[in-house]
Amino acid sequence: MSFARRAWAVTWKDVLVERRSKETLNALVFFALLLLFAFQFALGPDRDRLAQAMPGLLWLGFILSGLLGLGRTFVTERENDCWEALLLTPGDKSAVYVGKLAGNLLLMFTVEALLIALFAVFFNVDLSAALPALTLVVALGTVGLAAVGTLFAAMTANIRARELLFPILLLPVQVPVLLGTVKATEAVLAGEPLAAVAQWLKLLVAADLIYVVSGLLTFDFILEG
Amino acid sequence: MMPDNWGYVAAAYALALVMFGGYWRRLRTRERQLRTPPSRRRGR
Amino acid sequence: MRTKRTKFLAGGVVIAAALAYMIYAGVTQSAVYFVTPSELTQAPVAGKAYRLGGMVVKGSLRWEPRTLDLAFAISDGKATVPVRHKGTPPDLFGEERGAVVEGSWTPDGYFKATTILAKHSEEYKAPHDEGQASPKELMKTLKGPGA
Amino acid sequence: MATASRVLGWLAALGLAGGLAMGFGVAPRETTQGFVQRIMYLHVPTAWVAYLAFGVVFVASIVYLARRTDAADRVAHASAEVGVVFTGLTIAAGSIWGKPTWGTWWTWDARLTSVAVLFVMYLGYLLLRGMIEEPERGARYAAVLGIIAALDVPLVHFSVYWWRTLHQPPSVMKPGAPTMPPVILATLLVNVVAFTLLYLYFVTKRVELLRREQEARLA
Repeated sequence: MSFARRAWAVTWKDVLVERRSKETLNALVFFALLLLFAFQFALGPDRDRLAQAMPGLLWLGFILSGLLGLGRTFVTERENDCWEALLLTPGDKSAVYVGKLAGNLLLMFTVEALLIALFAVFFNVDLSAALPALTLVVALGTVGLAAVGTLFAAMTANIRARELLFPILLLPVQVPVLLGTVKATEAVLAGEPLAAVAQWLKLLVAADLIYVVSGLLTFDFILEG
Repeated sequence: MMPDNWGYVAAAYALALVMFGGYWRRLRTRERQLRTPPSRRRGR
Repeated sequence: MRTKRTKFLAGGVVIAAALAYMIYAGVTQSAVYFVTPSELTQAPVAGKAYRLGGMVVKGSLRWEPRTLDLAFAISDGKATVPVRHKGTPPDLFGEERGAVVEGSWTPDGYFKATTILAKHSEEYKAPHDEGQASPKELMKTLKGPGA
Repeated sequence: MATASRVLGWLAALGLAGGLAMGFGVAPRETTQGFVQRIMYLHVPTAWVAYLAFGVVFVASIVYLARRTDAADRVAHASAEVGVVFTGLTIAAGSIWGKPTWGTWWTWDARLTSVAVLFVMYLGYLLLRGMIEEPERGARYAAVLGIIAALDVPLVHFSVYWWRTLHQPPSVMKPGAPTMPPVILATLLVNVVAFTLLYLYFVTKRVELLRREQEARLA
């Protein structure tokens, strides 16, 4: 089988599992709703303050739901004793990485689109003008987050303190992506053009490239045994 | 002009002494533990 | 084995190129960390949080040790902004030195600082060297991209 | 290895004594900052060693994944541990230097933040090592993390640099002549050499310990 076919098989398997159980997606949507409540209670009804804090809150929501979702990447395989099956995948294991990464991106984009919509409705902000730029910025940030997240999820899958170790390892590494994407989101939501945040976009592109390629190269070593 | 602030300098160098000394002592203790026979190390 | 080798070589080249590009962009980019007095006076927004950087104007510094009221002016050679602060300034803070203040512009026409940070230049001088770093050099430090 | 470590230890002690003597005896009182500038002779060398240590982790991790030699893994492990000690000291000494000169213990300034991120990243590295029981798997995972973390360092550096900065630009590691008188520069260099020797001493000692621990485990 070709590389793309093998990667697609992994993604399709995860999508099927998710479609049948809706376990992760349901939980994440519910979690996103709760986050909205929490932000609303913490910040009160002050519209100006909310608008100022919005980029940060939005990303806080993405990160927290991302940590939950990404951390579960290999849980199905662990729980159903399919880890060995993954190990037995013929040929280059980076196909498994690409497949899992694609599945995670799908999941995160869904949750993010939902969160943005909920934010727009509940906090009564008009995002339509900023939407194309916002999509680009959020997508670039999400790719970086998911690329390292998928790799680290595989790394921590067999460790007892998995839920603890995963964010501890992931968050410091993600500092550049988070800084870049939050700053860019801030500018985009304030109505500035993409050119104003060109340096952050460059950083995000470089970071995404480095993360994805290093994930491809090192995933083999993690799925060795 | 700035006052001497020698207290800050002393604090910084004292901290360095404590940290390096502490790490050195930790290494020494481990070394000694490894030198004792394995039978006695079990109870550690 | 051979394909594996090419994979690592190609991946390594991509990563190295991305890093090199990043470093190139990082060194050439002169980002703005704070607004200068001329930028602030052009369009001050009352209540908005700023970081304001510049030189403390000679003869403008007043400190009342009993009430801890500190007043001075910050300039970048073109415009001057009056600053007020409550608290003890850092030791390195002084007239004709660089400083960055965090705070907000008030409608009453002065900058209300919440934090004062003395910015020192990367010049280190032995006592027998002549004089202080010139104000011009300090301004350069304040603005310089460095890295 | 053990004798090499001992020789390095004595050399480091000698170098540190020389560095202290130069820092407090030979180097003059700096004009703007005064006496407190002498923290620089501690802060700058430890910061250099911190980056050096994590560079060594990076190279040793690659060597381990390519050749699977236990020695490379031990070097990576030891270097990360010693690097964390030096990074912690860099942050603490820098903070103590910052209070009298900038007027604050801590500020989310670029280089302070990036070193702090580095510190947390490698603490996580050591935590991961500690949590995996099988030595071979632990070494493999740690090597992957060491590589990713090291590749991340330039990104962290520039991202926080663009974010905000208060730290003076580097005085030595930049194009053109260093912006300090020769005496201060010489003192700094002596201290850099001394702290590098101290790092090498610690690493060789720790590597030796790790080797013996492994032998004891196998016995």
